[in-house]
Amino acid sequence: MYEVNIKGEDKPIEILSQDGQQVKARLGDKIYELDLLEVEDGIYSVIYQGKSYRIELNAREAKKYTAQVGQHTLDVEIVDAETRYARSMGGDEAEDADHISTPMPGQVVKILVEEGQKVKGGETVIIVSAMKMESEYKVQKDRVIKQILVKEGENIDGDQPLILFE
Amino acid sequence: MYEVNIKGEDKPIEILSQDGQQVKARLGDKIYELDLLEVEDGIYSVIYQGKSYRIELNAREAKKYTAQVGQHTLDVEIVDAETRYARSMGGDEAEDADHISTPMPGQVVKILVEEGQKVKGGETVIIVSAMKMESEYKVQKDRVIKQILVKEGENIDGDQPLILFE
Amino acid sequence: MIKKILIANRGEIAIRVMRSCREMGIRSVAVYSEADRASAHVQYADEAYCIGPAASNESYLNYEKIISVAKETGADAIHPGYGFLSENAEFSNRCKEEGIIFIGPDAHAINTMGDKITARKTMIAAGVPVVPGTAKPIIDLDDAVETIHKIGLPVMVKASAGGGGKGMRLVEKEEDIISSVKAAKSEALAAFGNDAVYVEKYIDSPHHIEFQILADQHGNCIHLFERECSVQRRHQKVVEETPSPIMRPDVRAEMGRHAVAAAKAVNYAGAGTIEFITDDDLNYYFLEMNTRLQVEHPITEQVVGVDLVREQIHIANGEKLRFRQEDLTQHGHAIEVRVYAEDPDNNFMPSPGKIKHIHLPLGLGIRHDGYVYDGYEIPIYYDPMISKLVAWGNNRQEAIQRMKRALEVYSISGVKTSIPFLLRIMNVPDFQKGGYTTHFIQNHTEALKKPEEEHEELDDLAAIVSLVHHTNNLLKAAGPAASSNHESAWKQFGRKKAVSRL
Amino acid sequence: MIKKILIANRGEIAIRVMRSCREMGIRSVAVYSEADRASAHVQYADEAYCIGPAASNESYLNYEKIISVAKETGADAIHPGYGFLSENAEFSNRCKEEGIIFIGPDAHAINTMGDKITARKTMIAAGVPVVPGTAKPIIDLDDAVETIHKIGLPVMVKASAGGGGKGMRLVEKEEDIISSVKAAKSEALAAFGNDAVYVEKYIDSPHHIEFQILADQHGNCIHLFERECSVQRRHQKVVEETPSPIMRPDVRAEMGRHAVAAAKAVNYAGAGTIEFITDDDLNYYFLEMNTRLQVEHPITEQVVGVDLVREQIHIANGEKLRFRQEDLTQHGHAIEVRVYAEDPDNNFMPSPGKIKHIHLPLGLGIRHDGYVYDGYEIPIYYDPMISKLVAWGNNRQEAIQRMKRALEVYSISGVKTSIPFLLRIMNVPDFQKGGYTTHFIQNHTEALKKPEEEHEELDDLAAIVSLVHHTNNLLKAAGPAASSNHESAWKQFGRKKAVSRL
Repeated sequence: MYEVNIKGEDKPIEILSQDGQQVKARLGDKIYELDLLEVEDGIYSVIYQGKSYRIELNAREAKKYTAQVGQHTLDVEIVDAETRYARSMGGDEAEDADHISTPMPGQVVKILVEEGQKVKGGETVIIVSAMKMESEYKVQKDRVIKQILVKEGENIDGDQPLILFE
Repeated sequence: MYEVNIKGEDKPIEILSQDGQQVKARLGDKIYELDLLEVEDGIYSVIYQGKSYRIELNAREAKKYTAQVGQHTLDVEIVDAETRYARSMGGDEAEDADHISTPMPGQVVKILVEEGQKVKGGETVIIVSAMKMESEYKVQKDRVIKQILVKEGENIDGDQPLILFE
Repeated sequence: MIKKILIANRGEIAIRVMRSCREMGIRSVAVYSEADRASAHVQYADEAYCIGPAASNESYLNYEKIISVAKETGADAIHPGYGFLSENAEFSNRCKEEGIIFIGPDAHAINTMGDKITARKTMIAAGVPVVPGTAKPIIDLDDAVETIHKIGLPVMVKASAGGGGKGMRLVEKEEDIISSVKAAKSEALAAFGNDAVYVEKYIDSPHHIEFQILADQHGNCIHLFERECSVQRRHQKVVEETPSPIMRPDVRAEMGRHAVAAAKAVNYAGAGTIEFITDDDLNYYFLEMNTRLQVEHPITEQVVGVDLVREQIHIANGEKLRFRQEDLTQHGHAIEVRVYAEDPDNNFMPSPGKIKHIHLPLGLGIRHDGYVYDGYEIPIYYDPMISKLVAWGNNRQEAIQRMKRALEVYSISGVKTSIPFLLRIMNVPDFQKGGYTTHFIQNHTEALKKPEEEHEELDDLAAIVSLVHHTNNLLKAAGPAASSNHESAWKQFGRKKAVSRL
Repeated sequence: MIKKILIANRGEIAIRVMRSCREMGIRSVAVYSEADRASAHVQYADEAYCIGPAASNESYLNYEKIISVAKETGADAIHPGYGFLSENAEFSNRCKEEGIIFIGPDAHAINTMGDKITARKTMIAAGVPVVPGTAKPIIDLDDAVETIHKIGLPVMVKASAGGGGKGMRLVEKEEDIISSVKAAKSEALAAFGNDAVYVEKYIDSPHHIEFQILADQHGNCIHLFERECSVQRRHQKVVEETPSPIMRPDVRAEMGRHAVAAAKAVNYAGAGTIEFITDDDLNYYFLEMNTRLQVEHPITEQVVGVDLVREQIHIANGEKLRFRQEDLTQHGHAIEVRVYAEDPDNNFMPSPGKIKHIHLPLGLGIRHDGYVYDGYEIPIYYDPMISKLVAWGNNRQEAIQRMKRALEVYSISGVKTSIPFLLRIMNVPDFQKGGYTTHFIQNHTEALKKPEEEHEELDDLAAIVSLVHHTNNLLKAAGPAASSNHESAWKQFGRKKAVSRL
């Protein structure tokens, strides 16, 4: 039994039938009948009630896809028994990591906090320059700064811990 | 031990070394050192003595490739022990099939021969229209017409025998 | 105002029309045959409906089906593209009856221009030059000679009952007139028992030059200058350009006026093209009118700066023309080549199949109108045209140079295409000079053949890359263990980098 | 005559330059860093050489290395593109010393224009308007009032020793002059112990308008009209267009003359750009000169019809300008948007990574200058610009509509891009009206945010397609046996076709 998580909500989903391009599915309490053709790898031509869409899917993780239709994007997570089990075991997904790092190498432009300081969720703690752009890194929830591992002007690697939280 | 067949000639070939992009190879009596990177599936960026080429390879059959560089194309066949064995067992590759057929559906426009007629290699025997174009089908060597299986104006399938040879 | 248009076509032209619809905020409805579910025009449309089996007469030519889709989806108008139903008077009429706007002319214009004899008479009445010739057979020798003098040399004398070249004589010199007519007559008598002959102006080195026109429903008509379409193979256009390299401003103005007169003679409304046959001295004669958008319309758009599909829609809306003749100028030079799925080195055999990879040439001055994509299978049921590549330049030389640089790297793998042939055309000196006629391709078969160039070093590199690719794929197939063993064996040889860096 | 050019750059601009080289029959030499082996500019060049590690200062800025490659490969000339070494006077000089043509101005022009104070003085001497202001600090109150009257309101009064906004007063009304100056002075005295002030014209709603110029080595100089570049984020141009929607013909002609005067004042040769700050009333002041090809040069090419790189090369060859001012006109309207690998909905965070798939918008009026391809990994070391999309239209409205239809379907997957943001800009009424200033983006942060639209049906379809894709991939992975079992199970349910055809 599958569910899909879209826009933060789990909805039951079931493929009722698939005959070539013709797919009948139930999502929540709605039934959809669509004509669906994979035209390129992960790119689908979908016709639903005469309306034509080109939907491109890209896997972010094993069961997580980003669907793109023109400039509209939607994150879709396939929720199966395994996901539900993992969820029941795991903690709150919104939990911050215990440090801030950047996904790419760059240079520290400015550090806006001091060790021991309390910061509110959403507050910027460090500004890093990479690819000729400056990016502000924020904390996602209220935190206390434990240790600052870098200095302003310092070159850093991607995924290198910069600031630790308590 | 490999050979390659290009332009009708078998040449001994050997990869002497490959270190990442750096490939050293012997072809015939020449040594080539090239910088080679597969940038897309089957598409290589090749730098040889400073000259840059974009070479696209497409497999026609298991060991037969067509290499394309701009509008220049070259057919390459990899000749390994298996190929040599098959060749020693098989007959003349240039042998015609025992019939003429077209690779695609269409309509017979004109039949230029009669049953029992002798035709010379290169002579057109039938004209077929497909995709709004007329194509002339020729015999590759001297043949005798055994049987004509279609009529002018008849619709035909792809790969359907049209004319049999003796 | 038109709010939704059904495009009764497929492939590149369907997408071309939809693009203008998008820009105008008009919804587009695609129709497709069962063979065309994967066609890009289905994906690009706002709506898409299957209208039947692959065969055109059961789908793209099935106009009752198309009209019913238009009605069910609430389309105000139908754009027919080119080919298929675009010059079908009955379809134009049926749309009218059903209260759907046909984006094209009415049945009267299509019918008049669709019949060669009626069209010729209509043009003569409108003062548009037609190829001079006798309207009825001549029996008397003196009549024949007088007619020839009136038409002017060279002429073709043909047996009126003729066929197969019998009783046909080309007369080029004054002193040959009488003997040639006599010979033609006696040959005609012997062959057909009838010595009546026709006389027709013979165009020695013909150029195909056509004029784009736009006419609204209020009697206004303008022309958008000429297109030179003399590069033809079996009467199919291969390369088109504008301006014509042989055109003069005074003749252009006069031909343009005649093109407008031709359109007005049939109360034309919409976009249309008047084709002329033209000789080296720019004498020109009406050939026919195409009562639709042409394949080669983009070169006019590039040089005149008018979106012809947009104007078709405005006209269909009943609006007045948005440009006056004096607003329009030719800006630079544009060339179009038509890329077909065919093998130019094997008698232009069609080459349908699955596209493996497309590598497009883009950048300054290049326009690409196409519809295929990586992995798309070109259906066998329709025209094998894949795309149209257009190069614009400040002048003709720049446009040719740009087209060359584009064609040099344009590749479509998986099927054979005419791209190498098109590149060879660009390199023929007679093309570059520009005075070519409709005999260009047949006169240059040698220059247009696959060249026998030697690329020994490049071929060797290709062979090496093929082997590397082949063995790497074998290793991949054999799995990771085999692969790493093998690599370390190679590394023993190759640890010191073999290729030095500058 | 130049026969071989080394392009000392990477990415789209390297390819842009090589295209013109190809059209002119000039061989191109690419240089690349170790991070750029897979870059398309390496593949497009006739020759390619690695010049060092990823870091720019060890490769693309290592001009001795670049010069040595040029010498070893016999390149006659070096084109620097934009960025990197393009405005490096020392490099221009070193090329000259080595007998290599630098395709750009000489060190004198670069140095003069590169230093703000020298440039300002040079412009004043050449009669080019600069932002009015005092050249030295004013202490006396009456002097200050007199200066303000001379400059005209509004003005900014600034503490000469100042910083951080202290001692700074915006004066907009006549009656506030004396009180504001007094307040600024006393604040300055309190903060810095010095009550001297500067006065500078305050441009209330600034527009960034620049003029493209071309100058040869024989003292001839022309301008190719303006570009409007006011859509900026953090002083980086995001959208550019030409003509400027606020321009008037008389002002254009005058600004053009001043642009030419500015270039002549430094004996400029090559392509260059004079940037002006302009107010709503089209008062304009010299800001700076860019002594190179600009990122946004394509819009000028589309509207004026001149290939700027080709002209750079002709000028570098020592040829005279091939166009006179009176030959040039603006034809239609062009807009460029810059597509970056960044996340516009997450504070424009750079988003390097592997491109999965590119879906290009093409057709009439669309130009795409890019360099990435399916599977290409955007390096983290360089500017994250992926491509430039240019839309040309007969008029501004048509160009915007065309850009919108292009951006609506332009997709680059695998990395985040600014495409959605650019599309939102096109939809902002103030952009469509055209009177926008450099504050446009900051003034429209709400309209430029990711919209909270509901796409419930579409989202549901996307979810269903995701599940179908997911389960089909699972089946494929499980092998053919499992797959056929599963399919037949589905077929039990679905034998009767569920979706009816119209």
